[in-house]
Amino acid sequence: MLLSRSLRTAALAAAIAIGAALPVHADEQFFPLQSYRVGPYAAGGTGFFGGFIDYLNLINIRDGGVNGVKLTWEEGETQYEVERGVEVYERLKNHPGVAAWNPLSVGIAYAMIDRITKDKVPLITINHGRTDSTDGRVFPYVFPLLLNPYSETSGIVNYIATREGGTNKLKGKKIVVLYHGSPYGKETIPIYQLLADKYGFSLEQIEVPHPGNEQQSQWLSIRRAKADYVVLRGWGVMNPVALKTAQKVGFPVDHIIGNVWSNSEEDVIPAGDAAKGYVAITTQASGAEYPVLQEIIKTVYGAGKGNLDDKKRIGSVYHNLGIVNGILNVEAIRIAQQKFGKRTLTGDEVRLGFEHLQLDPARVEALGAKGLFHSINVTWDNHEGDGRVTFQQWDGTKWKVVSDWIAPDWASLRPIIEKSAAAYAAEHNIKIRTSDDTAVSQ
Amino acid sequence: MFDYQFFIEVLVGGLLSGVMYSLVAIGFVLIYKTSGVLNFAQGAMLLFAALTFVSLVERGVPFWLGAGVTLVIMVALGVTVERVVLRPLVNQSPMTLFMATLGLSYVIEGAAQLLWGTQVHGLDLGINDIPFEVGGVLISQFDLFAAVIAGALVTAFALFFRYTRTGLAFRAVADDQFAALAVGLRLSRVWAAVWTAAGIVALVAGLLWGARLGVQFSLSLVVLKALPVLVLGGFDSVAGAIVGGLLIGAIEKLAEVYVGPLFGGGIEVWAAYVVALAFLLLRPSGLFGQKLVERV
Amino acid sequence: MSLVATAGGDALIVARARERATEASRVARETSRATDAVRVADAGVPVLTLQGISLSFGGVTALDGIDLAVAKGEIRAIIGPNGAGKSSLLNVVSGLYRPDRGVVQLGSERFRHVPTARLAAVGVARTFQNLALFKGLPVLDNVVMGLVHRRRAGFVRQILSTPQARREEAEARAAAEEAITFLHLDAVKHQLAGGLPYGILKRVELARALVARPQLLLLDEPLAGVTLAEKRELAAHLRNARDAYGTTIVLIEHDIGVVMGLSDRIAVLDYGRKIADGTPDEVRSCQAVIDAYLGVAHEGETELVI
Amino acid sequence: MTTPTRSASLRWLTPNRFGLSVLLIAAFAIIPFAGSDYLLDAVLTPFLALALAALGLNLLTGYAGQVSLGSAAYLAVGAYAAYNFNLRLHGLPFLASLVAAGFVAAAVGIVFGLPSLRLRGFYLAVSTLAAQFFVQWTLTKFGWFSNNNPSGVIDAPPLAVAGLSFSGPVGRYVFSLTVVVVATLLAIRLLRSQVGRNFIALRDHEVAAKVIGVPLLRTKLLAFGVSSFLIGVAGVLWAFAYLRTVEPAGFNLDRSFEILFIIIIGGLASIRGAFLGAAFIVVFPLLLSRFGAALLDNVFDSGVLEMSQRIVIGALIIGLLIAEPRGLIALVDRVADKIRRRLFRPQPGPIRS
Repeated sequence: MLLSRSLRTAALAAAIAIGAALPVHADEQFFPLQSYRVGPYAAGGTGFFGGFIDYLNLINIRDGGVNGVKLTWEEGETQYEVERGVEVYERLKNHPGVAAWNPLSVGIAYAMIDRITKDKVPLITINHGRTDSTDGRVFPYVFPLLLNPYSETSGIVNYIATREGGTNKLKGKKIVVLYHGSPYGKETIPIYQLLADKYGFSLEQIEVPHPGNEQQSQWLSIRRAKADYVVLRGWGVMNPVALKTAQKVGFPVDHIIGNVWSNSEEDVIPAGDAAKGYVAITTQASGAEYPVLQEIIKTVYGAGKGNLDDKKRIGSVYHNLGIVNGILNVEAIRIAQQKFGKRTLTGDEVRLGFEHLQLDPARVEALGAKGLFHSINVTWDNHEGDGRVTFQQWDGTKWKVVSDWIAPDWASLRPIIEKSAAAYAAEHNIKIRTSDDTAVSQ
Repeated sequence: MFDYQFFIEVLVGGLLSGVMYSLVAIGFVLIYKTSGVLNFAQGAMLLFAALTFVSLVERGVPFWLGAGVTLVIMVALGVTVERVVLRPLVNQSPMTLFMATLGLSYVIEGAAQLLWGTQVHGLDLGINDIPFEVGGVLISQFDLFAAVIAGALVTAFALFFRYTRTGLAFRAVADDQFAALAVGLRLSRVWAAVWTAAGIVALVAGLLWGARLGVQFSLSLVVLKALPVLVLGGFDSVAGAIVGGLLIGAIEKLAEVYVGPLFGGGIEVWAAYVVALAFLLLRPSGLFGQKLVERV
Repeated sequence: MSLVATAGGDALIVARARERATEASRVARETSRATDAVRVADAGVPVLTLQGISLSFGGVTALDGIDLAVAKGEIRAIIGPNGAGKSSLLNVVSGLYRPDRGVVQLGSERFRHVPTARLAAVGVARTFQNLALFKGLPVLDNVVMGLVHRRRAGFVRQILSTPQARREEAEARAAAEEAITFLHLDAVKHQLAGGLPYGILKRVELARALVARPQLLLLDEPLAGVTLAEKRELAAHLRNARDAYGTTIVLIEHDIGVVMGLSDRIAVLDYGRKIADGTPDEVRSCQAVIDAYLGVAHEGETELVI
Repeated sequence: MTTPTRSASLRWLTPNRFGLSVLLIAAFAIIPFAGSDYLLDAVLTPFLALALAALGLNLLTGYAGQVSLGSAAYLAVGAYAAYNFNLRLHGLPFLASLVAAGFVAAAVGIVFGLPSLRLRGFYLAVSTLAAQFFVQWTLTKFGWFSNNNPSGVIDAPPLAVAGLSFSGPVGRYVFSLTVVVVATLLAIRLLRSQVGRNFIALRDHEVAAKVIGVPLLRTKLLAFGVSSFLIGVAGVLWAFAYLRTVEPAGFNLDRSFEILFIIIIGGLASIRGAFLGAAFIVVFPLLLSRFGAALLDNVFDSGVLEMSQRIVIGALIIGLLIAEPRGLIALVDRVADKIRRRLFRPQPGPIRS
């Protein structure tokens, strides 16, 4: 556990921590990290921020930064608590050269929307966050990259359809959504209903109260309902308990489909054998066989600068999500640099980079991430970027991809998102952007 | 048409869950009975025990040796707590002591994660949780096993208190601290013994809950399940903890299944409290709690 | 205390008891000298009447068919060995216990169970055996609390400090100051009750009870645990209170010496029954009392308390 | 309940009038101009909100002796009530929403205070958890409270009172400060009235209080009501002046414990204690993490630092309770007394006998 890292120079860290203003170094792009390495969600936090930092390190060591611009960062522990996240935001926001914020916490992200919009710095909520922030016309600085909750819902239903042999086979099927009793858990309730109406499957949505360490009654209800599939929209300890309780009531585990927060090793390992055969959605495959991971192992961990204490976690779901997040951030900077020059960019300039973050499969392959994730296509008004999803199955020791890259039904979701975004705009007196308003402010 | 089979299934499931709550509640009762402290650190102790055990086993220590070593550590922890926290705070108000145990839970949680990391671990006790059927009702093997363990633990404690010197001293202290002091019982020794006992309960509960939830930070949250049990059963009654646990378990599940849908579900969390409260209005000191005649 | 302890035979306790007994008798003589004549009880309507009060705790009888009538202006003592039911009786009168049978009559109102919350309003105040002061309040505020039942201004008026609230506060303070002066507590009135010595606290509690000028004052061992000098002083205060305010006093006491000199009439309880009721002289000569109560003393010691 | 041996609250204004004025002038006239955004937004504003919440809980627990573990629920009620008043009653001035939110919190507090009529001590304490869980469940469950936001999150409107805008770090700070000062003055006033005495009487000797005619039912419920009123107003500040976006999950049990910590550490039954405790709880972890990061960052991983901090904070709480169970305020008073005794000639002590 005692890991000596000398990622930052002592002087820099000390000076910033004490609050002294520093002159801008040569060219640097700074990532303030609202990480969480303690508390109930520490496992996810260490994996994600570990992967993110590993990738930033790779760019620094291998390439000497992005076109010579060094990447720097500083961590502020949040324990996943909103006010700690806000404190870290206030503390680090004046650091020179802030590129983007990546909190990996719905609560913190929400609390930052007003602040980052005012400060004109992008806020990246990969795979989570506010669904309607997909609408870049209303949320110019928020990027729920790859997958928002609605797309996830659609992706899961599409996957079930492929397993049944087509969307027309969904008719008459019974799907139960077991969701965490929190705003996060409830967010997709209307979308499942919408899809149920559209495809004609019957739907039951059952809540598990936080933290979810007891689910006997819910699973007995599921058994009584004779569900064909259970979608697990879980969180933390709720996931292994769901799998264990499913076993207890005799529900077949391979008919439980986990969502994007129920798809990590941490969710299945505690369930032991009960998790064998469990399937979950993901935007990024796990495993360390991809070239970019191999390079990280060789270059970063080889130099003793790896961020994970436990090397077995390299290539785990959260670690890979962190790496993909690193790729997306770095590529956004690279794209923005093509416009503004190879120097430290402002947050608003990086935002423009994100709004042109278009990585086709060929570019993804060139980045050494073929198979790790599919592609992304962010535009000024679509801040999600049409990420594809895939499904992985737990074999008792590791995740194995069991599907192609599946596309959610974006077209039918977009109107709902726009409606919600419009309501937000009205409530907050926000002028809806047009493509003419995307220029970087000076 | 009322589905009796389903009702029984829910009821049995609830009772078996209740056993798990009782297991946690007993740890509270032991300490409250002797020192009047509501030990909120019970959850942290549970986490600490389970995490220590699982980390030892993952490092190749055999199961029983791991359990033994953890036990020794828990005993050491109990004695240390008595020494460092309780003894200097003797004669302080119950609230101050409660706060101290909150502080203690920070220390223990921090230490547990500092020592063993924040990883999530699986814990396999070697009990296959394939359910079996009795008259169309599914019963979980693991839950039955947990119930047997809990029963054994309670029996062991009962025998201990009845037939050993320390046990008798424990009961004397529980009845009347001052009287016990007057006849020359060493409170500190009894307290150390009690915290040790609570440590053992934490280990057993930690292993059983850990096998269910995985060994991770959230393990310390199971104390919240024990609190309504304590209110219902009385803070100072082991029997109350058991009966209270069974009742809360059963009521909670039945409420969720039959009343929950009226409100859209998820009522388990507070339903337990509401039931406990309603009951308390009738009997302010719980099922088996001591009724105090007000002396003026 | 002394009587029971002598039966135990512990030399030290016996010696101390003997010492205390002689002192107590001296106090009694002095106090009786201080008042010229024993006040004859008012013959009017009794302030307090008990009819057939019975009370038991889980099968153990605490009170058994107690009848008692206390006249206006009377100082009435209730004595008896430990566990005779004296405190229970007081708790029944103040409504803290609900009797199994019987009626309590306070002035003209009859109760099966005295409503404690209305006790002060019907003109009854009491003190407690082990002091029941509000430790977190200064002495003055403790005494002001004795008038709480007269407050009419609600909390909104109090916050806004309306004329009514201000007037009530001023009146309460003035009354409290008077009671404090009456009981010679001026020097400590701004100190928190929590830090004061026992003897002074006994007086503070008395002041809190007296400040409302109650019709009936119930005192649970007002003289227990204080020094001899304080005992003398308190006894004088009680008598003064009766004389000055016309308050009827019912007191429970162990210290028979003081009681004999202080009281107009004495009721004796034993095992929850009333075995005697009369003037000090009558009680002194009552054989049942000597057997039940004083007999204990005769076995061990020759206590010339009476 | 611990009983303080000195009545700090009642001495609040008299001997310290000078010090208090200096403090207020500094808080109103100097800090808004001298403080950095970070200080105002991330330190002082949450400090003020938490101090007010602690003051509210202190009325209930410290003064009236009724333990509550559900304070965060009333913070949440305040926040969501103010949001809905503001949203649904157009033209209602923000200050009116704030006060109305306080009243809603008070009403909820009174309902959950009902068990106090039968329960004491830990039975009461644990039963107040019902408020904690029930309120969180309600706010999550019924979308109406968050204007059907799919995530249950509410966003604060910009702060404005009588046409004056209080957005911006300075405005939010000044607004919070004003609300807290007014609320504190009202609380002091209450405590010095008969109601305040009734609270203390209830705490120190419930039976005696009943016998002398303190209306127990009304006093207990009033304590719950006033306490949750203040906590509710604190919730409005927390949500609207500090975080500006809140979700029900933010008002969890940890927050309730945090507020309880503040009053225990600061000192039960002391108004200054609530402020001192809040300052400690807000500032100390920040200092610890900054110093930890500055000194040891190269040696240890940030996770290790965080966990060590948790241990340090826990140990400090225990240590403080051992060293001074009456809280920081008693410690401060003791030191101040010592200094005063050094500076001035010893005065004739209180009468002892």
